Parts: sequence; structure tokens; C-alpha cells
Amino acid sequence: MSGAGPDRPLAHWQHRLAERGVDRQLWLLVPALVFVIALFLYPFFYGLTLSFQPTKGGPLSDYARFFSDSYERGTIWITLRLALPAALLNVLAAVPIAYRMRGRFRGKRLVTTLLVVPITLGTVLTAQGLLNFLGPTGWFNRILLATSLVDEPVRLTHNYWGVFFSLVITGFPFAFLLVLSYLSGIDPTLERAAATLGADWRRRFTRITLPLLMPGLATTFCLTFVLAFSVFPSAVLVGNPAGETRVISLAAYQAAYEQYDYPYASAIAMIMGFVELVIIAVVLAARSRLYTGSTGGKG
Amino acid sequence: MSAFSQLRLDGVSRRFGGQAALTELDLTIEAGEFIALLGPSGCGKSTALNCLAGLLPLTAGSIWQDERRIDTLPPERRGFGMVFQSYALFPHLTVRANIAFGLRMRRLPKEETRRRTEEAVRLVRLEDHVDKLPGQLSGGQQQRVAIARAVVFEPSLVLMDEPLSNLDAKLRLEMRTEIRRLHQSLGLTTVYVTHDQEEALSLADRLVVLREGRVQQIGSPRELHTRPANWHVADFMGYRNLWRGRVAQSDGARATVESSGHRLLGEVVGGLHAGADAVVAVRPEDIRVDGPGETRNAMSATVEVVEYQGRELAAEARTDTGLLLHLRTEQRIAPGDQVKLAVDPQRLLVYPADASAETDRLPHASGATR
Amino acid sequence: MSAFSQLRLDGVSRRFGGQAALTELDLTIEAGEFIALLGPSGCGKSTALNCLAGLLPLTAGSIWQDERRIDTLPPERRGFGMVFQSYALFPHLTVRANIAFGLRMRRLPKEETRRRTEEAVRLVRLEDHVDKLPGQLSGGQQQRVAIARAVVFEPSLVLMDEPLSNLDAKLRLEMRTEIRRLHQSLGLTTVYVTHDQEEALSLADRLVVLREGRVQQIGSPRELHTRPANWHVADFMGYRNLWRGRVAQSDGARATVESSGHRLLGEVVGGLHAGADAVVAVRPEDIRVDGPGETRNAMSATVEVVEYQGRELAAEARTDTGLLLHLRTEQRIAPGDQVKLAVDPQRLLVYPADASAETDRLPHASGATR
Amino acid sequence: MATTTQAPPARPPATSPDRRRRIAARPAAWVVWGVVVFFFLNLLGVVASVLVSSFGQRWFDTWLPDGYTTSWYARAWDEFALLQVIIVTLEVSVLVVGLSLVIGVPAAYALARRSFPGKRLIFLVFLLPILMPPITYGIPLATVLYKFGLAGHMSGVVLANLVPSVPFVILTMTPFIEQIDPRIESAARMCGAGLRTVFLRVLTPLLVPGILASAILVLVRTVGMFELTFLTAGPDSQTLVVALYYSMSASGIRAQQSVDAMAVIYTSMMLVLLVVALRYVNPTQLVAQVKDEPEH
Amino acid sequence: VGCGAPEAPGDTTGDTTGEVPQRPGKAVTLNVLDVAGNLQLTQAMIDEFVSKNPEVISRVTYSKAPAPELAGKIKAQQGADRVDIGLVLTGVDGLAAGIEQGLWIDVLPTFQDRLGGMRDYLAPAAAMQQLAGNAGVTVTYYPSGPLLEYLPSRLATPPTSADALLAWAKANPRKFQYARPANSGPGRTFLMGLPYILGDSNPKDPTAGWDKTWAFLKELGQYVDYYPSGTTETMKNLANGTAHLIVSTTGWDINPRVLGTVPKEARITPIDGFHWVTDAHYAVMPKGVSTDTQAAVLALLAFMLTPEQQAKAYDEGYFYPGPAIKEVQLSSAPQKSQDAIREFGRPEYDALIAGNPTEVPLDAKSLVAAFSRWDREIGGGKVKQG
Ligand SMILES: Nc1ncnc2c1ncn2[C@@H]1O[C@H](COP(=O)(O)OP(=O)(O)OP(=O)(O)O)[C@@H](O)[C@H]1O
Ligand SMILES: Nc1ncnc2c1ncn2[C@@H]1O[C@H](COP(=O)(O)OP(=O)(O)OP(=O)(O)O)[C@@H](O)[C@H]1O
Ligand SMILES: NCCCCNCCCN
Ligand SMILES: [Mg+2]
Ligand SMILES: [Mg+2]
Repeated sequence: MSGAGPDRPLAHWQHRLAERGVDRQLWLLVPALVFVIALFLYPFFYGLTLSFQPTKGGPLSDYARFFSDSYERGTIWITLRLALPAALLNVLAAVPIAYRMRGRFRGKRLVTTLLVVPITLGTVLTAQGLLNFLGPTGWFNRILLATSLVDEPVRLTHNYWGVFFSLVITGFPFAFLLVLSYLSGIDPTLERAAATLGADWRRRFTRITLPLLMPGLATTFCLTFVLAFSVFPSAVLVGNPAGETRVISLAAYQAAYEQYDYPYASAIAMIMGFVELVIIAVVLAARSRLYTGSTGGKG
Repeated sequence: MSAFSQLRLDGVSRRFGGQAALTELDLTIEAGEFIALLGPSGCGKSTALNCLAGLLPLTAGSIWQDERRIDTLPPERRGFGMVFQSYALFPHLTVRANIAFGLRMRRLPKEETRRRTEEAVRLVRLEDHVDKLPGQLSGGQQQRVAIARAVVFEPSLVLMDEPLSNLDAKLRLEMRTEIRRLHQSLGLTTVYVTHDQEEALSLADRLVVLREGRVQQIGSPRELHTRPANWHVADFMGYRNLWRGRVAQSDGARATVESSGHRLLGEVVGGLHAGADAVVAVRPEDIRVDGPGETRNAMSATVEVVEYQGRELAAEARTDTGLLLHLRTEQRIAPGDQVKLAVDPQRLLVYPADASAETDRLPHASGATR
Repeated sequence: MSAFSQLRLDGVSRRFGGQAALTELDLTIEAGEFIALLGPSGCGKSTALNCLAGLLPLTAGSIWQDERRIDTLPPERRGFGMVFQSYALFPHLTVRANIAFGLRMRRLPKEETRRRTEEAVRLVRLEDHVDKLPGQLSGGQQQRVAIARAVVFEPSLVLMDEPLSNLDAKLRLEMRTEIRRLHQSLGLTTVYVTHDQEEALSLADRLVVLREGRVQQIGSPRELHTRPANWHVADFMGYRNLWRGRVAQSDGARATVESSGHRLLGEVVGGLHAGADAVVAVRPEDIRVDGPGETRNAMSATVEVVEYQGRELAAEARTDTGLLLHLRTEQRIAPGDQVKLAVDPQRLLVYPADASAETDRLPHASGATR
Repeated sequence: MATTTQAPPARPPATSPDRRRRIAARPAAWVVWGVVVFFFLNLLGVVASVLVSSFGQRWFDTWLPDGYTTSWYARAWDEFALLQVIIVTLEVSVLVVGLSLVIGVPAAYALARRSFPGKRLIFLVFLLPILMPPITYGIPLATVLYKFGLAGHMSGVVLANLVPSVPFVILTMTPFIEQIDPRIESAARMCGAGLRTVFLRVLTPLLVPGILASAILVLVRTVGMFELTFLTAGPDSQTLVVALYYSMSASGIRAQQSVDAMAVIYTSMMLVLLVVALRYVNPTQLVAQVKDEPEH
Repeated sequence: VGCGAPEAPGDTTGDTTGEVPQRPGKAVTLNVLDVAGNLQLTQAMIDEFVSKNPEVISRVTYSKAPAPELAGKIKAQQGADRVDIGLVLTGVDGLAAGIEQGLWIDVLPTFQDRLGGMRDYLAPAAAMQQLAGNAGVTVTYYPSGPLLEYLPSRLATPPTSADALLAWAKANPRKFQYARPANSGPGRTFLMGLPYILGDSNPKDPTAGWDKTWAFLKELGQYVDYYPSGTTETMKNLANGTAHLIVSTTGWDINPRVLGTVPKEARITPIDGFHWVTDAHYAVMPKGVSTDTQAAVLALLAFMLTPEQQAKAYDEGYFYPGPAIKEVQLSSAPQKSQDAIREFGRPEYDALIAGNPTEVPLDAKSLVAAFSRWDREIGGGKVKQG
């Protein structure tokens, strides 16, 4: 211990660490870290090593195989084309609706519950529902035909749109729930202060609420994006899995479970994780430059 | 935004659930006036201000700006500036950006925004802190940001909710002067909530005293100071010595009040006839400590507590009849001293006793002061 | 929790990034003392309190409770109570539950918790609001909850950060009395941050004046009031009239200071020899308004501004040599009046001028007061 | 207080603050609600078409099925011994949600409140399990769990599902914790509350909306997590999703309606869990309720 | 159910390598995993065995799962030396995957003598058994397809040859459907059957020997709207009129009509010159199960391969006909089966089965290659078209 010498005692070593942010509160990380290290890191590195041990060729040949084959490589773009717009839409649509849901009004709880309930649908029911409802003989097309809006059923399933809708149905409530909760943590007094400074609702929103909500939105986007990026069953069920919705997880799935080529599947999955990581790193880097402190609501 | 010549509150009321926080406030504010809302904690001052700002919908009544009804307008269309009791600074914006916010909303030219923001920063002495976030400021610094933010766009009406409560005496005095100066030089109209009577007295043209959501008195500082409308206002305005008695004689303007042995002459406020129950109110600083010879309007007492307060002493003395009196004096007295305490009849106010529970709690001459 | 006989701060310092908020605070607090930390906004008062509480790690120095080093203990193990400047009430708990929190943490018996909570509620006059949430209270009510919460578990040391700043004068006086009473009857040790000198003077046994993170003076209220250690402290302690001059004569204890024409006699604080630059400090209430005949230690001046402040007037008068003086008087003067302003030599303090930029900003006798 | 006063008739009544708000934001509100209603109508169609189909005897090219039956449910119930499966699913999801909160929230707290060397690396470690598809680590994970005798029954299923759930909780909770004023915690500690108590008595109630949101999301993900559950489950610890995926994609013949019925059962179970959750906690609850605009 | 102390699953205890006794030392708990939908046909057999032989199998548990993940699950258990699945019922795909990864115990020739029923396999079932090498035991068999299915109300005269099919599809664009072969029994049967119908050079070599087939599929693909990801969907489309002609098999013809998901009046037609591409379900034992369990499973399989038990495989036409061994009459099947087959079965099947050659499906490697090529060139080709 640095103790009290004859001169000015130095700060205790605990304080010096604390100044750098290291103190006993970091113990809180330990259970989660131990857990992840014990149950995830080993299996993950196993998978990672596996991806460098292809059934034939050098360590990187499975990666090379993926990138040299346009049918495989194309899955990255196909997946991004689905996941990015869907995640963006989910987050962006959640914001105004959640914004409307602040304050109190009659029926608020009902509307909230209704908006959250689709979260329970699950991919299978959503897929079946989309096929039934939007299919060529489904109610949607029947209504369009009956009202003569179209003279031939509209193709909304077994293509890009089917998967997109399913990503929206399963992803939106998810985004909404998070955004709504993040929003409830922002002190409404701040908006009122902005109002007295002459900000109309629009600018109150863009200048005050939105910036304070941004960190939460970034996280929400990341999570929705990850979910959308790993879209699998719906890409098969309501999409066109050999063609325009052959997403990257399908490629990995086929490698693993149809061709039983686990090293290749691991390589594809690693590529998949890496692409996600790049997008998320961009978003989180942007997030770390935002204000992320107290937003008053709870203090 | 729009200047006006008169702002009229007409029966403005606000309830929270079952509880009335503000009841039928009628008040006309002339352009350029400086109004202070004064009253004990929880009396409805902030509520009144919030109603005026448009942040709380009224539960009854209306607000008129000249001939235009404005209580239906949202806050941003009223164009008033406001300093919040809790500051309500934007936590993600720097001091500079917080202050510039109102100007930005008005889309002033960049250069002007910059200039006026700098000016306001100087006004509140925060030159060294412009780039900090609110979370990095001390309490008083935050309060100063809130003030600068509210006045920088020169609103037609400025609402201030205890804007100086977290500042030290010196700075408070300086800011007080600045606020008064701003008010005059920019031709603002100001409604100012404070719990500090001295602040209210020195700043405002007119004071509104609230109690339990109801207006007790509206008047000039001098009126409030010398002639509180009832004993509650007197109590609030610093008449710390209050006791009950019975009117022995009254000519309408002056009355002699008797309470267990003492007979004191004072000014009547409100109607009082002989035999009525009365409440007597005297400020500590209006009690003179005289030599033992003095007898006019005087009581003999024993000094109990003496507190050093700079040049003056604050003391408590108990009269022979058991009444505890607060006084302030420059004389060097000490606990145990026998003194005569005298009050000028103009400084001793006599009120009718109302039938409130609070009245019952006041001491009769023989009882402990609250 | 653990009582102690002495608390020693030894070179306690705290920096934020590059900026020093508190520099080498040395202070020994005896058990049972009431210490007030005083100083301008942003001087480091809250920082000092937070360091003592354990909420901010020190960047240098140490804190000792008797022979035990406590600056490494987390706040909850120090057993101190604290009133936060921003209240920091638990928004999800009712007033009652907020106040009872500390008792619950100590696992007192249910019955005792209830009883002591009720007592604290009565103490802060919130009987009617016990079941409200903090968001439903007025600012002053919130502050009172914060006070009750901090003292209810009778901590060995209570830290209060401007606990009365949002209360009205009457309630503030009452709460002040209560705090003092609590301090004594519970045998607490209290460190109290305030910007209100009067509050500090009347409550504390010792005052600590900070400026820019450094201790300026530690002393009894009377010392602080009558003998501020330097002109900055004098400034802060209400010596509003400050101007520069040159020492004409000095005998070590008294000096005559000359500044453009006037020669005034005063008490020397700190060493001063003839010819040195000096700063003169006088309180507004120590300036007497005398008839034009008076000449000893007097200046003739013209009244410029008069402000009504209850029994007294606050006025500004400009001397013939151009110096603007603040004064308080009971005499009825009016703008334009010619007066003689006199100061007792014991009330006029003479300080060595230090080489700060602030000193340069002080008026020479011929200049406008700040 | 004096007697209650009645507003004299001459006083203009206060306009309904309700209407005022709507006027102020009319076009935007209109669009928003319009979109919401359209979304709901279609969603209703999606859900109803599955629901109707699951009760339909035969449903070919018509608006509604030819006849109605509950036999699809009865079959599914028997074929998969669904009672047991549902009980297991409930137990697993409750355990996973509970444990992941207990492990995840403290870590989220440390990440939200502290900045310390190595924070980015730790963040990455927590991010990976969410990013990586279970294909990469599922089999080795199951092997590890089998090795320690944990897989093959519920503990394995719970542990495996915690792998993505704990990081998920950490990621969702971090912004919530950032929002809370640290002075509130300071106040609690000054009242003598240790870190644990601060968590239980102060933070948890304030974090309720966040905890609820992330609990619901973890729940949804857990109930829907096929791979990890399948790989680690024993015969007595299969969850509903395994049965659902089987009915949907196993080789062999299966009526469309029976898949629909399974999907409805799956969704109903989630719905029950959700409604129970929402009954006890309101996701929109503002802790500083009254700072919110008052109810009109 | 606690999750604390794991109760040791039945099979992990005990010897896994030694001599396999005739009967288990003590009754075992048998965990059965079905990845082929085979339990629909065989669960009644297993249940009967267990009730008759409690001293062999004291308790049986069933789990069902999609086939592809099977190998992973077994690998995980074997990697940890704790295999608790005693019996896997699988189709050709799961079987082959396991063989390639070396997951299964070689039942043959070691235990040949314990499985007397294997001597009575139908000829095509015996051919299917060849495919299993030494690892699996064929428990049910059906000739499968390819067949075309249609509703006479929508399509009076279906095409009956490959050319006619192409012409019809061209004339009725988007009305012909088959599901993605990798996900669909009828789909893959159609794919593997085409080389025989078209007379390709080597029907067993999709890479080099299927020129006509690929060309045909490509041309046909122009008139196909999309390829559903499962047979169920094609059936639904047939029923609701979105498709007028789909690919089917015997089981997919009968069972959906029994279930009511396809109108009863639907008809089938063979394509001229077709060969049956047969299909079967297998029983396999993962390596690492105890010798006691092996003994129990062997006893069970012997029981399942008796004619009385095989008769249960008629089911409701799910795998029509179903039995893998000779001389199993419908009349000895449960009454429910008999009723269903009598109402929804087709008399013409007997002749079709007798009158057309049978072929075993492709081996696993070739099949994966065929799927992969189909995905890229046929399924994936749809994107570029628009
Ligand atoms: N987190 C922080 N980051 C940077 N600077 C800070 C931070 N907290 C406080 N400061 C600065 O440290 C100085 C001392 O702050 P402190 O809160 O102690 O002042 P104070 O004496 O309590 O003032 P007041 O009376 O206005 O509350 C101020 O200048 C303030 O801006
Ligand atoms: N949202 C609310 N719900 C219920 N009661 C409330 C609410 N807001 C304020 N009140 C009550 O209304 C009364 C008036 O509150 P207000 O804030 O106007 O007081 P104030 O005069 O500003 O007091 P202070 O000087 O302490 O700030 C108080 O008794 C308060 O408890
Ligand atoms: N055909 C087998 C379907 C198995 C479903 N796997 C689901 C993977 C989800 N990521
Ligand atoms: Mg207030
Ligand atoms: Mg402070």
C-alpha cells in the first residue's frame, strides 16, 4: 500500500485503477464472461479451426471455394439485400409508432400489446400464414380479384417479397418493443423544455428525442439486422431458396446438412459472421460517438 | 415571438387527480411588467408557471394574450422562454448548443446565433465551460445555462422557476441584477417564481402570493412588505412572531390587543371589532430591545438563545407571560439577559383570526411559539 | 455506523481530465462538529463532498477516520448520509419508501422503521404527501424528502449539498433550526455545502471557504465574517465594495489607504507596508449615511439607485471621485441626494493586492464598480 | 381549505387538451395510424388464415374451408405427446430467461457504466455468440455438454440456450442502464445499500421496461431456437420447436393443416407466456410516470 | 424436472464394445429417434414388442426430428462418449450421411443370423438393403414413383409421355409443379426417374450421364412458375387449382387423399417407359450404444421383420404398400389400414408395380451432386429469368 508517508500520501492504488475505470464493479462481468468463455469460445474456435481444415486443399481453400464461386458468393449480396432494408424498415417504422405511444391515452395498453403480440408468431406460423394469405388463392389476392384491382393474382410469395414480409412481421414487433422501452427512458421534461424554446414537434423529435434515442436505435438495429441476416426457414418456406432468396445461411446449411461438409459449412458461417461484424462494427462505432449518458427519465 | 400588450389569466385552475394544485388564478400582466410568484413550497407556483407556458393543460379557465386565446396553443407557438426548476438541460448538447437551441429553432443567421450565444454565455459567466456537457457542470453552472437558454432569444414573456436557487449569494446578487437589466433593456415581460422574499421584493413590480393553490394577495413589494393581507401572508413575508389575542379596543384603524396580561397597540388589517379574536404579527427586526425603563407597547422578557449572524444577532427571548419572540438586533445581548422588547404600533399588525386549524396552532400569549 | 472521534482529510484532490476541481484539501473534522463548505458556484464544494462520501475516487490524498483509512472503502461501507444537490430521489418509490430506504438497508425491525420514518416525515412536513412518488412533488417537497432520507438512519456523518436551496425563506429558517437541532440531539457530525453565507454563519461551527478548488480560509463564523483572509473571501462574504488603492501609512495593524483623493483608515489583514498596492473591502451595511458635516473616514457621494428591500433600502451611490458604492440603510434617501458616507475604521479592511487578473478588474477609486 | 368552488358559468371551459394534441399533430398521426392499421389488417389475415386452416377439414380454392374439425390438433397432441413437450418448453424458457437475466444484467451494467481497458474486446466476445450461426459451434458445444453429462436432459438444453441469450441480454440492456442517472445509485449507496441491494431495490425496478423487453425477446428466441435445443436435448427434454420443425420439414407426408395446427399451438403457448408477462409488467411503464403528460 | 444432477441416460452405462449377448443382462430403456416419419408405420410394432418383452425393453421413448441434423446430434454424443440414442429410423439420406461419417454400428454380417426376416426381403427391398451396406436394416419399403397426379375436373387428359409433358407444360405455363428435389421425396424421385424415361446414357451418373435429363428439366423449367420447398405445398396447389399437374409417388397419392388435403377424385398417371425409383426406411444403431441395448434392438428388429408385424406397414397408404418382406397380405393389416386402402387405394398399382422395372436410388454422393446441379441450373436459373 502506498500508505501515508511523511509527504503527501499518494492516492490509493485502488483509486488509480478506479480512475482508469477498473474497480470491483468489473466483477460483475465475470459470470457472463466465464459463461461465454466456457461454453462458447471453445466450440467457436473449434468451428473456426474446422473451417481451416477443408476436406481437400490448403487451409484457406474452403474460403477460396466460396469466393470463387459466384453462386455461393452471391448469397452475401442476396442476404444483405434482404436484411439491410428489412432491419432498417423495422427500426424506422418502430420509431414513429413508439413515439406516438408515449403519453397516456385510452387504449394505449391494448395497442401496445397488439403491436407486441406478433412477436409470438414465430417463423413457421408467419410463413404458413403468408403462404395462405398472400398466396395466389389466399384472401389477399381474392380480395384484389373480387374488387377487380387486378385480373391475375399478384405473386407475393416464393420470391423476395415473401421473405421480406416475413422479416418485417417477425422483426418489427421486436424492434418496436425495444424502441418503445428505450423511449420510455427519456425524460419528457426535456421535450417540454424544447417546446418552450420554440421547437415544434418535429424538431423536438429530431433535435432532442432522436439523438437521445440513437444509442438505443443503434443497438436495436444491430439486433434486428442480425436476426434478419441469419434468416433461414422463411427464406426456404416463403422464398425461392434456389434463386433470389438463397441466403447465406442456406448455403451454410446445405453444406452442413445436405453435403455433410462441415468444414465448408464452418467457413461459410465464419464469412457470414464476419460480414455481420463489419456492419455492426460500423454501427457501433457510430454509436460510440453519440451521447450515451443519462437521459433523465429515471433520475 | 408576437409581442403583446396584456396577458390575462382568467380563472386558471389545475387539478392533479383529486388534488387542486392551482385554483382560479385571475391575473392580468401588462407588457413589460416583472411579476413574482411567491409562496410556500408546494403552493402551486411551478404549476401556475407550467400552465402559462402551455406545458400543463388547464383543468378550467383560460389565458388570453390581448384578444387572442392562447391556452389552446402548444408551448412552442406561445413563444415564451422558460427556466425550469429542474433545469431540464439537454444532456446530449454542450453548454453552447443548449444555449443556442432557441435561436436555432428560430433559424436566425449563423453569425447572429453565434454572436448572441457568446453574449449569453458571458452574461452567465460560463466562458470556460462552453464545450462541456451538462453532466460535467456543477449545480450552479447548470442553473446558469438554463437561464441563458431561456433569455437568449429574447422571448416576449420569460417564465423563471427559481432560477437562482442554486447560486451563491454573490453570484445571485449579480445574476439578479443581470436579470433585472435584461428585463428592462430587452423590454421583456417576466414571471418569476421564487421562494426568496428579498429577491421577489427587490426584483418585481408586483408580487402574487399563493397559498395552497389560491391567490392570497397581489400587490407591490411595499404593500406586501408592510401590509400583508392576512396573517398567513404575514407569516410567509417574515412576520415570524405571531400570536393570538383578543381585541380590547378598536377604532377601525388601530386596535389594542390583549393576550394574557399584555396590551399592545397595533394597526388593524381587515375589519375587527372589540372582543373579536385576533392574530398579532410582528417581524423580528421590528422588535426593539430597549432599556428596562421603556413601557410604551413593550414587554419584559428574558433572552434565551443568541445566534451570531454577521453584524446583527438573531435572538429568541421569552416574555414573562411565556411567549417566545424572535428578534434581530445589533445590540450585544446574551442569553439570560433581562430586556424590554418594544414594537412601534405601525409595525404591529392585527388580523382577524380565521377559523383554520393553523390558527389554532398559533400560541396564545402563554404558549410556545411554533 | 461506526462512530469516530476524528475525520481527517489529507491532501484530498480530484481532477476531471485535465481540470482540477479540488486541490489538496486538508481538513480535520472533530466528531460532533458542524462544518460548512462555502464558495462560489463551481469552486469544488460538491466535488469535496462526493470525495468524502466515496462517490468520486480521489486522484491524490487520503481520508482517515481516526486511525482507519477510509478513502478506499465504497460509500455504503462508510456509513455516511448524504443529501444530493439534485435530490436523486428514487423515482419508483413513494416518499415514505424513499425515506425508509436507509433504515431498510440496516434491517431495523419493521416497527422501528415505521416509527422513525413517520418521525422523519413529520420533521420535514410531508405528512400529506407520504404516498406520492417523487415526480408528483414540487421542487421544495423533493428537497425535503432528500433531507429526511439522509438523516433518518442517524449516520455518524451527514453530508448535505445545498439542502435548503429550493425552500422558501420561512421553511428554510424552520428546516435550518431542525437541522441544527438534529445535529445536536443525535450527536451527528455534519458537513454542509451552501452558497448562503447567512445559513453557513448561523449553522456551522467552522466554515471552509473554497475558491477554484483551493481552500482560502478555515475559521469560525465570526472570523470569516469580520476577518476574511484575503480580498476574494471578503468579496464572497459580502464585502461588495472593493477597490484598489495605495498604502499611505501603515503601523502593521492599521493603515491609511489612498485612492484618487480619498484617504481612508482601516484594519490591515496580512502584512502591508507603506507604498504597497492594497485592496479595500467594505460591506454595504457598514457604510453609514451621515449628515454632510461628518468628515472622519468619510466620502461625499451622490445617490444613484435606490431599491426597496423591506425595512432597509439598498442603494448605490457614486463618490465624487467616481467610485460606485453599495450600501444598505434605514434612512430614507432618494436618487440625487447628496450624502456623506462614512465607515468605521474597524469595518474597513485593507488587503495586499495579489497579482491576479481579478485584482486588475477591481476599480481604482475612479472607475465603475464591477 | 375553503369550500369547493364551482366555476361560474361565464368562465370559458378549458378546451379538451386531448383534442388540442391531435390538432397539433394531425397529418403525421394520420399517416402513422393508417400504416399501423394496414399492417394489422394484413397481420390479422396472415394469422387468421393459419388459424382457420388448422381447423379446416379440407380447404381448396374457396374463401373458407369445406368443414371444420379439431382432429389436426388431436393428432398432433398424440403424435408428439405435446403435454410433456409443452411443460418442458415452459420450464426451459423460464429457466433460460431467468438465468440469462441474472448473468447478463450485471455484465450489461459494468459495460454501460465503466470504461476500462479491454472493453472493446470483451464487447466483441459478447457479440460473437449472437452473430455466429449455431452451425459453427452447435456440435462442439453439444459435445462438451455431453462430455460433462449435462446434455441429454434439460440442463443441457438450458445451458446451450444460454449461450446466445446471455449476450443478447447484455446487448439489449446496456442502453437501458446508460439511461439511468447514476446519482440515483449514489443515493442508494449513501443509504447503505451494497451493490447487490442497489441492483435489487433500485436498478431493477427502474429497469423493468428494459428487463421485460429483453426477457420477452430472449423468451421468443429460446422457444424458437431449434438447433441448439435439438443437439442437446434428450428424449424427455425436446421442446415444441423441435416438434414443429419436424412436422414442417421432416420427410414423409403431412397435411398442411397439421403443420398449421402445430404452428397455432406454438404461437398460443408463446402468447400465453407473453400475456402473463404483460399482465404483471407494462412495457411502456414510465418509471417517472407523472413526468409524463397527465391522463386526459 | 430438475436440471441439477443429471440422471444417467439408460444407454451410456455399460459395456459398448464387448460381446453382444442374445438378451440384455437387464431390461433396457430404449430411445428411438425417427428422422424419416417411419414411426407412423412401425411404432405399433415397437410398442407391441415392448409390451410382450418387458424383460428386454422396459421402457421406450420416441423422438422425432428432421433428418439433416441427425448426424450432428449423433456426432456430438459420440464425441463425448455418451450415446443415448439406441435406435435410429431413417431414410436413405440420413443413412448415407451416417455411413460416410462412420456413425453406425455394422449390423451385418455379425448379426445376420439374429435377423432371419432379412432373408425374406422383396427383391427391390433387398436391392435397397444393398444400398445400406452393412450399417442399416431395411424395415419398410415402397416403390415410390415417379407418377403424375392431377384432378380430372381441371385436366381431362393428362400427358403420359415425357414429350407430351413438355408440350402440356408449354401450353399451360405455371400449371406444372414439382418441389425442390432436395426437400421432396416425389421431387427427387422425378429427378432420378427421368434418366430412365428419357433414355439417358448413365442414369446412375448425374454429372456425366444425364444430358437429356438436364436439357429436359431446363426446358421444362421455362414453364414452371417456382419450385416449392416441400411436397405438401405442391399438393396444396393441386388442391386449390394453382397447379394442375404435379409429380407424386404412391404414398403421396394415397395418404393425402386419406387425410383430405387432396380431393379424393385426384388421379395419377405413369409416364411411358418409367422405372420405379424405390425408397426404403432403415433401422440403424449408432456406435457407442451398450451391448445390452444392441441386443435389445436386434431382438426388436427381428420381431419387426416378421410378416404379422410387417402388415402394419400398410398404414393408411403412407408408404404404399410398405412391407419390406414377401407374402405380407393387406388382409392381415389392422382394420383401419384395410379400410383406408380399400377406399383410397388404386387397383392399378398392383399391375404398375408388377409391370415396371425397379431401380435403387442414387448413392449419396451422386445424389448430392445431382441436387447441387439442380439447385444451380434448374432452381437457381429461375432468378435470371426474372
Ligand atoms: N464530470 C465532470 N467532468 C468535468 N468537469 C467536472 C465534472 N464534474 C464537475 N466538474 C467541474 O468541476 C468544478 C467543480 O464542480 P463542483 O460540482 O464541485 O462545484 P460546486 O462547488 O458544487 O458548485 P455549485 O455551487 O455550482 O454546485 C466545476 O467547474 C465543474 O464544471
Ligand atoms: N404530477 C403531479 N401529481 C400529483 N400532484 C402533483 C403533481 N405535480 C405537482 N403536484 C402537487 O401540486 C402541488 C403544487 O406543486 P407545485 O410544483 O406547483 O409547487 P411549487 O409551488 O412550485 O413548490 P416548490 O416551491 O416546492 O417548487 C404540490 O403539493 C405537489 O405535490
Ligand atoms: N429440413 C430440415 C429443416 C430444419 C430446420 N432448421 C432450422 C434452422 C434454423 N436456423
Ligand atoms: Mg416548484
Ligand atoms: Mg454543487
